[in-house]
Amino acid sequence: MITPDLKIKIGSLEMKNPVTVASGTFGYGPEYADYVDLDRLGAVTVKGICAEPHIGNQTPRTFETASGMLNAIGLPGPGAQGFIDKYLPFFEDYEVPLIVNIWGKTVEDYGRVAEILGDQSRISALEVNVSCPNVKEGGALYGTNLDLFRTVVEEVRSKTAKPIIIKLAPNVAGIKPFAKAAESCGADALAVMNSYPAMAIDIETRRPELANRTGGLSGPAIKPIAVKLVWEAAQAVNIPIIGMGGICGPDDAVEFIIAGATAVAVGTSNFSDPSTAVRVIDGLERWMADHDVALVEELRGTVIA
Amino acid sequence: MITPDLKIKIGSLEMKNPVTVASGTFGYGPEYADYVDLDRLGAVTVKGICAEPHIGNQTPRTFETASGMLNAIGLPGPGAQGFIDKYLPFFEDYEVPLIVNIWGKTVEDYGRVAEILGDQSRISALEVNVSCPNVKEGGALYGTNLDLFRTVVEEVRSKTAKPIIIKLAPNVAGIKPFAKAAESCGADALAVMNSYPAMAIDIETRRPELANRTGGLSGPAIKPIAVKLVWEAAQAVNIPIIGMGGICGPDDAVEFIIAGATAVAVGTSNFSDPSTAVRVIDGLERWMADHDVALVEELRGTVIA
Amino acid sequence: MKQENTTVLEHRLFHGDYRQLTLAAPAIGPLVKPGQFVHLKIPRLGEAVLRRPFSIFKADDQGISILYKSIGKGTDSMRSLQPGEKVDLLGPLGNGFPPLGAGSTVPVLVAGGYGNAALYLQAKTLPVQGVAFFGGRTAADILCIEEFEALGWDVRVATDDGSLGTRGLVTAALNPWLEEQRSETGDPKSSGLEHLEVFACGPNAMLKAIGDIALENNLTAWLSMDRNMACGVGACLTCVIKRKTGTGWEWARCCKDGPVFEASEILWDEN
Amino acid sequence: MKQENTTVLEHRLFHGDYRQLTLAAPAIGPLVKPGQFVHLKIPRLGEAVLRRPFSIFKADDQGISILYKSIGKGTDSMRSLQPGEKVDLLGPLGNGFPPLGAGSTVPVLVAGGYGNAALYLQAKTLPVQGVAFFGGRTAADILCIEEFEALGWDVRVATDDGSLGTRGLVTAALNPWLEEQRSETGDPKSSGLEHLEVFACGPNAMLKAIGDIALENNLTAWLSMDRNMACGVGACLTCVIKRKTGTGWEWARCCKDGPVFEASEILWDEN
Ligand SMILES: Cc1cc2nc3c(=O)[nH]c(=O)nc-3n(C[C@H](O)[C@H](O)[C@H](O)COP(=O)(O)OP(=O)(O)OC[C@H]3O[C@@H](n4cnc5c(N)ncnc54)[C@H](O)[C@@H]3O)c2cc1C
Ligand SMILES: Cc1cc2nc3c(=O)[nH]c(=O)nc-3n(C[C@H](O)[C@H](O)[C@H](O)COP(=O)(O)OP(=O)(O)OC[C@H]3O[C@@H](n4cnc5c(N)ncnc54)[C@H](O)[C@@H]3O)c2cc1C
Ligand SMILES: Cc1cc2nc3c(=O)[nH]c(=O)nc-3n(C[C@H](O)[C@H](O)[C@H](O)COP(=O)(O)O)c2cc1C
Ligand SMILES: Cc1cc2nc3c(=O)[nH]c(=O)nc-3n(C[C@H](O)[C@H](O)[C@H](O)COP(=O)(O)O)c2cc1C
Ligand code: FES
Ligand code: FES
Repeated sequence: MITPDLKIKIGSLEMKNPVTVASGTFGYGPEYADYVDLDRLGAVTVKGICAEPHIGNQTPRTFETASGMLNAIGLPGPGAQGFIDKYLPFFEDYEVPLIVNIWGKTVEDYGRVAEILGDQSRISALEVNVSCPNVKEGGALYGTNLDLFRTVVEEVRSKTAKPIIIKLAPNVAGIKPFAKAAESCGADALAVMNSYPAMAIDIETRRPELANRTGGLSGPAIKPIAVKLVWEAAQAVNIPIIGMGGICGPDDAVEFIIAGATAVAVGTSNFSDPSTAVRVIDGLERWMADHDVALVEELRGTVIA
Repeated sequence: MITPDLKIKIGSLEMKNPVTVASGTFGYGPEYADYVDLDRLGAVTVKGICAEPHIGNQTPRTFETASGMLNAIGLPGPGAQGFIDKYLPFFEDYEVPLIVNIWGKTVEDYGRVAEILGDQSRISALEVNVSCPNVKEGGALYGTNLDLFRTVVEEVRSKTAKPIIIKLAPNVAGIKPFAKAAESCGADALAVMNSYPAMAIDIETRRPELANRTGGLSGPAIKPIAVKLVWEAAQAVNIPIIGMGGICGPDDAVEFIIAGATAVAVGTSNFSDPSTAVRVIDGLERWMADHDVALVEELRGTVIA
Repeated sequence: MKQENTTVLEHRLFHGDYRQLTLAAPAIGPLVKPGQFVHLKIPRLGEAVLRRPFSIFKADDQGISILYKSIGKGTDSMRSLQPGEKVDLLGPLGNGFPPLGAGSTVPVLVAGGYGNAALYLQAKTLPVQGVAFFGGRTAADILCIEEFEALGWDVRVATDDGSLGTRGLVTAALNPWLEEQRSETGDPKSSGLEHLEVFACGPNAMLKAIGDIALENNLTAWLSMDRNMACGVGACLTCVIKRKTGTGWEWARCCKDGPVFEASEILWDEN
Repeated sequence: MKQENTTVLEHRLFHGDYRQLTLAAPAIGPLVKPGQFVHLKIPRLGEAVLRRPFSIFKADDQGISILYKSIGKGTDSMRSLQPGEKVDLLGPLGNGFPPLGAGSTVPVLVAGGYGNAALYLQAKTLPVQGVAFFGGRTAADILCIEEFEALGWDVRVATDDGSLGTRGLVTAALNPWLEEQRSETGDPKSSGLEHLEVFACGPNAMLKAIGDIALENNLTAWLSMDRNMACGVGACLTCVIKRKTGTGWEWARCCKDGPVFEASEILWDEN
């Protein structure tokens, strides 16, 4: 029986395995360190950061739904410099590659945060959230309008030499044009998918369950949507794709990779089981061994469709 | 305590309660007649019919997912005349209003089926499926391209005086333009939402779980997406909306109505519990009584958001 | 066909990996015909939107029982069912097996896996007892031998590993027996086996093999087909197979038009 | 803080609608400090993606126990837990209650609902026993009176329906007692109650009322806040409340920075 090699590359970023965590579900790094050996992960992806500190949404911010949850956290955060001061030192004790998810209210914002964080050697890559479904000042807009989308990708690209991962919005008629645009504007990789715009209402109070009214649906409920979007995006581009959406175990990761993903991210499942990402890594290695798959590359996009 | 009046109107179609069944989950009428007193329903909505008989997709056609299911039935059917001959007589023994869901491969198809079925006095309304996510020859296209969408709605409108309900595609960046377009092209009502384009892959065979490769996601998993789309569409138009997506009980129906729906449809839940629609009707009446709501109208769109 | 909220009377290990679940179902029980099935809503499996179909093993005025093997999340969670718990059923569903045909004198049952359960009521109902061929991977997979023998059936077993009966597929036991049965009719168009009538339920590959044998020997063979189901009542068009027509083929629903079809009707798919 | 796959040792009706669930948790048990909680993964609730937080009632080297009331789908399905079943926990979480402050001589506990459970370990740990005020709708809602009295606490009860103790909210019992306690200090800036230190857990409205009383009388009051949680470990920013800062306010996470906050820190929201 072979011992599979799980190494993969996202642009110049080398990951010893294809498993990271989804931005916003794993805090800024320290929060899960008691439960997960961060150095086991292919990379840690932290909560979305913008140029300036941001207060985010009022509460309630999350709500549980059938096999999923809604979130409208609203991207609170310490801002680029705050992140560097408060959280970057923590990672000095670890070797795991660090991916920082960034967002902005304006194209300039995107550029500024990319520039500031791009200068940090401890940061391995930037994941650009153009698909945040719940920040009125931005997000959705950039992710669903092809022209705005291009300007943001170009702006970020022009401001950093680090690998940039463009995280696509799922709520579009077709994902391929956005995938292609990101690639042609110099993106190193794609992340598919962000949570899906949704809503729940408390029938007694007649108020939305979220202070922000709408939020993003995530978890196993959306997995079949995510798998399809990864499969379509993979047909459109040659850059790697980080697949996410409802991944709870090794089989889910294998499904995303077969659909065309080079790497995967565990999000909502961290909440029910912090050991999910490590289970996925161990399980993926076992699965590859059992199936005589030596390299993730050999599995990627092998769906017979 | 008041006894609520559940009557509602969809154009000229009067329903004694706001609950119907979702096309494709209730066959052509007879299939559930042993389990459900059809005359209890506000209306029966039957499987999609096109002008000519259609063979549909190969098998497997459905697959269960977390709190949902995928379907790619592919709209097999007897065609307009076949439906009239085979199934219309069955409804002579019932008083329940009959809504026939129609679709086409071409704009002319839509017109033809609308014309043929529009002449049938037993049929109360036509629901136009422009959002079928899994028929390669059409569907999705019409539902996600605003120009094609308009031509189809205009074509159907021009061919029948019966109420037409336009069933919108969920996989668009914004639902409001489509809702407005349908209204301005003479639609009497909207149906929101169809199942969401999705995919699942068998990791052992590496084949999609559906012969059609992709299919539509339905069930409780998508309810929060549907509630949001109904809420948005209701803000954009003045015509009634039939809300659907994961409705399993009275509370779900109340949630959709509070979000802006005038009526609701029970789909996937018929499979796990054929009595769902009747439970929804009885439960809705009880809920309205308990909450001193005399008319569905008083509840509609009362979300405080 | 009824929807009934039944109560678990007994739940026990039956044989090998199979469990027997006995349900108090006074509404459904009395209606059952051989070869029909129930569509069972799995309790405590909140994330599952679909029921699961199970052939009716035994039935009386009080209720029914099924034999099942746990192969996935639904059947796994069924294992924890306790007496007294509620289980929602739709049933009896499908049109089951027909009575023995006019020209037929010797009924032949061929079964694998839960097929043995699916054929039990037919074995009990048929006017004459013939020969029952049971196939499986190993001895533990062969269900209900005693039950069928008690009904007066001549039970012949084949197992892949030879741990019981003939080594090999069920056809390894069936074929030689068929040769013994072949009578010289003089009629060149006759196979000499027309006095036999086959009733079969089991894995798809087995049914296909039986179907081929039936066609070669122009035997009447009734095959109970297993297809994934959603509604179970004919509404969703999930469970369709291709049924031959004069001109070509049409879709037939296993849940409603089947699950039992005559071998010559079936157009076998590649997949 | 650990993730531990614990085993149900005992599960019984405790008092009123409350059940006690005792879990073998040798890893978590020894780490528990008063006022901390565990984040519990509900077994057999496949459609739930989130855990549920529960205050730790009792803890020792072998494990922990919690008291819970079934108010929704998660706590409903917990009711079927059997001894021997596995329950996955994260814990102990949060920073719990601090020890009695230097200047304080009389600890005062104020609790409602599961708050009584949340305060038990604190009551047990405090160097001096003071007065415990318990509030609830009716007698059946008042938990652990015996337990607290056994620890030497003077328990005062208030129920909305007067079925036990003073009729009214817990403040109806607390306020008159506070007046008795007020000592003449001569210092105009003093409320004469600074020797008291309050530890409270219960419904939001109760905590708000206690917080207001504390501010008026510049008492130190530690309030354990209940907010919906997702991660339970500080990662998702779901459970935030507004904490006063020199300039204004900042978000503080109940799960990680709390659940216990000092009354003067909290900026109460309208909603
Ligand atoms: C007419 C008929 C009669 C049957 N009788 C029996 C019986 O008596 N005893 C027995 O053990 N099994 C029987 N089966 C098979 C049984 O329905 C499946 O084993 C069961 O559905 C598996 O469910 P699961 O959740 O454990 O497996 P999973 O693989 O978790 O099921 C996932 C999905 O696939 C569907 N599915 C999976 N396998 C099948 C299958 N073979 N047929 C239909 N749907 C399937 C399930 O309904 C569900 O939607 C019968 C099937 C049919 C069609
Ligand atoms: C720090 C803390 C300690 C707690 N200690 C106890 C205790 O000792 N005993 C006890 O009975 N209850 C306690 N609770 C409340 C308990 O967590 C809720 O009763 C429980 O989450 C309800 O879950 P459910 O699925 O039954 O209700 P549902 O309403 O079905 O839950 C649906 C969703 O809302 C969330 N939710 C609902 N109510 C609450 C709530 N009050 N707090 C947090 N999340 C909520 C659930 O996590 C879930 O995501 C505590 C809450 C917190 C925050
Ligand atoms: C609580 C929460 C917070 C999130 N915050 C962010 C974020 O800050 N930036 C971002 O790009 N995506 C964010 N997401 C989306 C996730 O990164 C991920 O794309 C989505 O949840 C789908 O994956 P999952 O189903 O595994 O959770 C968040 C998701 C959740 C549940
Ligand atoms: C098996 C199946 C078949 C369907 N067939 C049709 C159809 O023929 N025409 C149509 O407009 N929608 C069809 N739909 C979509 C449903 O009508 C409904 O819009 C969708 O399933 C969401 O509702 P639900 O979550 O309650 O099922 C079908 C759905 C399912 C599950
Ligand atoms: S399972 Fe729905 S038609 Fe057979
Ligand atoms: S629950 Fe996630 S931060 Fe508190």
